[in-house]
Amino acid sequence: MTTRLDAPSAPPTTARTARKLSDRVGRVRELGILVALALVVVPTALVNPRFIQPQSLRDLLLNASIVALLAVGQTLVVITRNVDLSVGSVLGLSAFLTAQQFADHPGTPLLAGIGFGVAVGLACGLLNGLLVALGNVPSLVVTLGTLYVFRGIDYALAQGRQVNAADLPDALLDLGSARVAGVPVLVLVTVVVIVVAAVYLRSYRSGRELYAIGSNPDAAVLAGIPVAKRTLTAFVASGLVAGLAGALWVARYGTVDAAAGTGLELQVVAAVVVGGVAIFGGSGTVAGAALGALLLGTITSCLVVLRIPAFWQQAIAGALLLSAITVDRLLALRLAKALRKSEGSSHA
Amino acid sequence: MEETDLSPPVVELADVSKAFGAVRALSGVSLRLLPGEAHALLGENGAGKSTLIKTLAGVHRPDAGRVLVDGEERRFTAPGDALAAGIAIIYQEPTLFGDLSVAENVFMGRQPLGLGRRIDVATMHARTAELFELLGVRLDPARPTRGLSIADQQLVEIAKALSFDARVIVMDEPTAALSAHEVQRLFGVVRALREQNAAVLFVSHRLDEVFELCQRATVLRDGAFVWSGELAGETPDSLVRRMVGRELSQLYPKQDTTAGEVLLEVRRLTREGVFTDVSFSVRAGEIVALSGLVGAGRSEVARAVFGIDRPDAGEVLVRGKGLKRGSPTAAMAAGIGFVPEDRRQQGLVMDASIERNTALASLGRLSTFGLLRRRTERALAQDWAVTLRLKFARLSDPVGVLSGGNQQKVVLAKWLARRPSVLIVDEPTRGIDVGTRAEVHRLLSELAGQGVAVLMISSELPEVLGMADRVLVMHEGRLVEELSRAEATEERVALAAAGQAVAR
Amino acid sequence: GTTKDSAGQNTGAPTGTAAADPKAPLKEGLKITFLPKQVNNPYFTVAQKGAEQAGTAIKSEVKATGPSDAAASSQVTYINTAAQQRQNALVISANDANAVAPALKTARQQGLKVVTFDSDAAPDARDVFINQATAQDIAVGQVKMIAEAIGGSGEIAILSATPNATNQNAWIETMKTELAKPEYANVKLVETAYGNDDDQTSFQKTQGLLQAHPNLKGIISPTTVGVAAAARYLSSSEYKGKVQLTGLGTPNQMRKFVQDGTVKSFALWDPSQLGYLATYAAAALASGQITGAEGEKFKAGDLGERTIGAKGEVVLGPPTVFTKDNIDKFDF
Amino acid sequence: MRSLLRWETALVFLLVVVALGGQVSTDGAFLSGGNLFYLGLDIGEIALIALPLTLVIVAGEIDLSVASVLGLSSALIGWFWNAGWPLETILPVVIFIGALAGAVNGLLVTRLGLPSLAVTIGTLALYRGLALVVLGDTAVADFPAAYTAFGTTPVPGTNIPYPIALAALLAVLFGIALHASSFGRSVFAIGANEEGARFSGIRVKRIKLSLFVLAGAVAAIAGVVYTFRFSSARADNGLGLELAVVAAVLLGGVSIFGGKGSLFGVLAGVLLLGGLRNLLILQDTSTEVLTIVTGLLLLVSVLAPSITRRLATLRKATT
Ligand SMILES: Nc1ncnc2c1ncn2[C@@H]1O[C@H](COP(=O)(O)OP(=O)(O)OP(=O)(O)O)[C@@H](O)[C@H]1O
Ligand SMILES: Nc1ncnc2c1ncn2[C@@H]1O[C@H](COP(=O)(O)OP(=O)(O)OP(=O)(O)O)[C@@H](O)[C@H]1O
Ligand SMILES: [Mg+2]
Ligand SMILES: [Mg+2]
Repeated sequence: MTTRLDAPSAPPTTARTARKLSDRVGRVRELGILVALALVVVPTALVNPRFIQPQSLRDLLLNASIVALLAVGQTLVVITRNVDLSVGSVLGLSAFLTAQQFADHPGTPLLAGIGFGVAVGLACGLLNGLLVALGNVPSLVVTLGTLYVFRGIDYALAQGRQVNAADLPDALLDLGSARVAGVPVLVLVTVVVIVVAAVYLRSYRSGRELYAIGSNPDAAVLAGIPVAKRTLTAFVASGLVAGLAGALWVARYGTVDAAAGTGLELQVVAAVVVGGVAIFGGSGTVAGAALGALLLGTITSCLVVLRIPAFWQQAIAGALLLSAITVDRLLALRLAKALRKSEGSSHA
Repeated sequence: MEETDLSPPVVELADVSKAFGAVRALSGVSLRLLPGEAHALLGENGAGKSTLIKTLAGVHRPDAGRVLVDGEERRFTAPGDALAAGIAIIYQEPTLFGDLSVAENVFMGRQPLGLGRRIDVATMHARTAELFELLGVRLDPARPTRGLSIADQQLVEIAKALSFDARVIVMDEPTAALSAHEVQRLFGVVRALREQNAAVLFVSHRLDEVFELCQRATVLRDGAFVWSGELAGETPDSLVRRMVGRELSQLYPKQDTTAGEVLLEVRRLTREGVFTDVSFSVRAGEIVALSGLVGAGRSEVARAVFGIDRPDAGEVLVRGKGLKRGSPTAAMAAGIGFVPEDRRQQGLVMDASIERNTALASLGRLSTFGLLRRRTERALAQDWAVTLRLKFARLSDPVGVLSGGNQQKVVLAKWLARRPSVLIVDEPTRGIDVGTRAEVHRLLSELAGQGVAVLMISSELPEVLGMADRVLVMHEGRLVEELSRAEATEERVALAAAGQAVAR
Repeated sequence: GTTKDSAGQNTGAPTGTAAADPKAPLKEGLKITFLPKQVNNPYFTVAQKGAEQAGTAIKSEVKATGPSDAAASSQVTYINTAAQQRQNALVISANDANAVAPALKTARQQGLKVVTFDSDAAPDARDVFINQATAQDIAVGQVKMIAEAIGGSGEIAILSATPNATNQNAWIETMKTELAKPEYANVKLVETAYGNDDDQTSFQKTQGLLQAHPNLKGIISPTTVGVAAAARYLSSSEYKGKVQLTGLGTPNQMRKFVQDGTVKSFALWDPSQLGYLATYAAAALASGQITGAEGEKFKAGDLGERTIGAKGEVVLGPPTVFTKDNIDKFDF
Repeated sequence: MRSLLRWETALVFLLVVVALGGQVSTDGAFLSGGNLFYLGLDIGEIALIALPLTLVIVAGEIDLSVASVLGLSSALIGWFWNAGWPLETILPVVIFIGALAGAVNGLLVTRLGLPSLAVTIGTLALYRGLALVVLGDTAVADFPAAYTAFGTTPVPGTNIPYPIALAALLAVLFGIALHASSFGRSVFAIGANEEGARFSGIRVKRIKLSLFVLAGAVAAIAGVVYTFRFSSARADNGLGLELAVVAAVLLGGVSIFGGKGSLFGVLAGVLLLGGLRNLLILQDTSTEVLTIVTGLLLLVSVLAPSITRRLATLRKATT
């Protein structure tokens, strides 16, 4: 009744070329950011050699490290086709509560205080995760809501109070400037977090499941992946990292009030996007996101160092951000076209 | 229908009912799957086959009735539960992760682990390659799944189901997108599985496949249980009667028409890496079939003609007038209609209602000064729903709740409502049941009779031979053969498609 | 057409034409709204304490309210609300001199007395402005402090708040005039940066200044947020002791950096006195003791009698300079 | 039953509760003419920008740069005014530039296929930066009273502020466009299934582009309103307003994934947020409560439908 055409032995030997190309597509993103970074740093250093002195490089890394931390957490969430807009508020809340803890209880051990901040972030992330995963509602709306809620709670608790460096233990403040082999401790902490997250996402089942969820949520359910649990995990991780970033914020800046980290969420999302993480989930790496954060931070610093007038800096930063995503996109398009042609050429 | 139950069923559904709102998708259906058998599940579009499968999978929870595994009642609350009970499912619609590699898709959640519970990528790739070997496909386990043709996607789904070493494998229309070669490999694998005493539940609208593969069958009609028993004493006609409850009209009701002027002409169309130098024409009243192997580039040609993709070279003419490249609007204005192959992605807006989907391609005609005339819109949808015998509850229901075949009818309605003079249909009967298929064929034939130029892409040779006035055959992106209705035989088309005809 | 030149100046309705009665008693039970630039800002929290203290002293109700962001226009809603609530007086530090003006004028027409403090609104939109110190006092003091700290010569930079803060810009202008004087011939102002009164931004802008200007010797940051952030950066970097810093800061924020030598001296008025004085002025206006005309006098509790100067301004007094020797005597 | 569960109905119900509750708890001050006038003024710009943004979000995109376009338009008004241009010329030019800014967003999204979230985060910084370049730290305030009166006086013979009258007029136009026209139908189709829309011959790119242009133009109009209302042209006008507008649109029941929503719901959402804010300030509630309430409302807006759905299925399951 339905005889159909029979294919003789399958012809394609295209697999290998296609694979090489797709590997290149994957790798080019991080490479692209590194190139962009070089394009920004080298001319600046030529104009002003001070820019690549140790102090200055340390400052660059330090400035980027907090946004990079948040970007790592955000990546875990974005990969699952969600977004966490509340990170700025979580950081603020954690930073204030940590600072208050240290100020009001001068005997607090260093790690206990930081742990407290992490716990605050974890609690916020848990709330976000529960709402998104159990309520089964869009995370953008939920975390926009908790962005306001957490910030409001922050203000309500702070009541206009500011915790100053003088109120904080020296051990904590030293952490903000301490170095190991010339590398600031905060940067080391960030690198450790990046590595842990990267290995988890690459090589662990539950890490791969995060990609699967973001790639095709319906299929993830059918494949028996515990979607709610994994989504919850991603949000908890993001909250936890934001809590840690809050505690480190205290160490770094030494002055904390309820407004700390306001508006940071857009910077973090920008870093993630520039870092090549697909905003609709399913692909991207934490290393890329962290590099994205570094690139954005470096651009800001360069503009200052190059003595670009203050009023021009924001416009230029915006334009550079746009060119970064545009170039990235054009590269991806070109590679996709190359991929199509190389596959097609085997037909002919 | 007393059966001699020598071995107890591995899986049994007893008096299962399931309703979606007012739609009773299943009412009191029973099914017994014995170890070592291939069991066909048959029924028209919307009969409830996929729903039954999803109930078995734990996707839907039955409103009434029981699911038994090895004689014990089980309550599956999530797909994972069914998997854990040894039931692997190939769903009707592909469920792949486009961003992940083929191997990861196959082993998601069960990746082989190495040191420190880290995923052992090498082993995973090797085992995927073994599975593909078994199925006779050449796919790179490391390539991303995105960009695979529908056939390849289906093969990955099959590999995934096999990798479970499940005792029960359920396949919801696994062959709909496959070519005969792959179907044969699949059947070989199924036979091997049966020898290992696994049970296979098989859904297909192609009865020859059913007879080739299966020993027993269960027939559903309108959600109700109709019949279950051995296939040995059945004929295709008797099965069809059970499925549709009436005698069928002729399957390929081709009317003889006289071809008129050339309506569609394609000249030296090329899209690099996809198809090269494609030229043909279609006359008024003619049905021209575009045949070839899966992946030969037929759909791509159709997309380029309709303006979805921009060709790199060549031109498309309608009634002798050149079309603007890459503009579906221009193609539509010139009178082209296009029923795409992927109805979920390309044909329909799943969340929108039946009437809105039907009207979607005719918005301009349905509005005055840009404002829509709701009543005309509703009347249009109503008319076509009746004409195509659509099975639906309310016109305001989202098309997403319709069965696959009924969804396909809505796509057809959407384009027929425009009364196109050139109609391109890409796999118009994929996933459509026998009864409806005959209707679609009659419809195409009527359209041709009214002077419409029809370009039909189909992977089903009988459909091609039964319907077409002329057959064009593509091989690896090139047009390699053109056959008149008289010349077109199964053999000649198949040879050309395989690239063994003399290139023109 | 309606061009800039053809348009008449937008002069709001002049109010307060009634004559002042210096002997009128201070009314009790007045309802006064205290509207800072931004609630939960430590500086204004201190000012608010002073206002509340004054409120208790004169047996009136002082109610603090306001936006949580310092955007130019967020205060307008609160001004309208105060008018709606039939408050007697409004004590406000304007985020934007012009943006609040229309609302203030409408409110005044409804009988509300308006006192600005810290940052003025358009003069025709308020009755009295309580100036913390004259721009002259502040600018001269700041320039003098930095010049002493860097030993009389070298490059300096300014780290300001937002680009459009009225008072900041007035001070910066005056500082430039002051720097033009011959005694500061060797002091060169190389850049003005804006930290937006945001701790992190100010912190990073400080870094930027130091990288952009290798020969930078000193920084003036005439804003409490900025000077604290700059001090924090300097104290943790290799520039500590090499680059001098002064500005306007609160003793509590700056104590650590004065003690560790990052900052030699800085200045500020007492914000609580500012709130205190403004509240007394508001009460005096609401009681009819004054109308805001030059030369009128009113009693301001512990701060004694004050006289309204030109353009309806009352000056709190020259700022206090804090050094290692006296900083421990202050707590705000 | 079906319509009872609709979010729009719930919003209207909430609005009535807030209005009556506010009226009682403020001794009639809340619904007094004066207060309603101020309430109208306060939500004017948000109501304006929410209109095109609703269409953008229904089409499955987002525009976070609207507040920056507002700021840019304000800065440009000040700049041109300082340069001596007549306002009759300035206003159309500024609105045109706003449309152009929207077109840049739209082109980046449609031509290059970039995600709009990323693009408009970029232009959010770019346009605000350009505003700073144009006007720097200065504020321009000497606009003629005839113009600034639009922001402080009601339409003669009524108690309606001009911005609200304008928003109402535009709301009718946008409502018809979205809900009764073939254009609106296409917008919904694009949001629900972009590829499907393209295969139906809908000019996806062109429509998306036009939506971004609309958003830019209306944001520029909101900038004009803002500038005259505060009689102050500044580069930082409307800073951070984008989240408030997005919040209002989402509160109005528009799906962030596109394809679902109604303009009526959005207007109810804008009114609810504005009304609640006004009421809380009138009752001297502190800002932190305001912030928290805004957030909670957003959470309720997404959770409520999900919860009612669950309750409905539960009820069905138990009976
Ligand atoms: N999620 C759902 N919501 C509402 N109705 C549904 C849903 N899923 C299926 N239905 C309805 O249930 C009936 C059975 O559909 P089902 O998909 O099981 O048919 P089928 O036999 O698999 O058809 P086909 O051969 O076309 O795939 C149809 O009428 C369909 O409209
Ligand atoms: N969704 C898709 N994305 C990317 N590439 C695709 C997709 N579908 C098919 N292809 C590739 O395009 C080429 C031509 O496929 P096309 O679909 O045109 O073939 P076809 O002859 O129409 O077969 P089919 O019966 O599968 O539709 C093939 O190499 C195939 O792998
Ligand atoms: Mg089915
Ligand atoms: Mg095809």
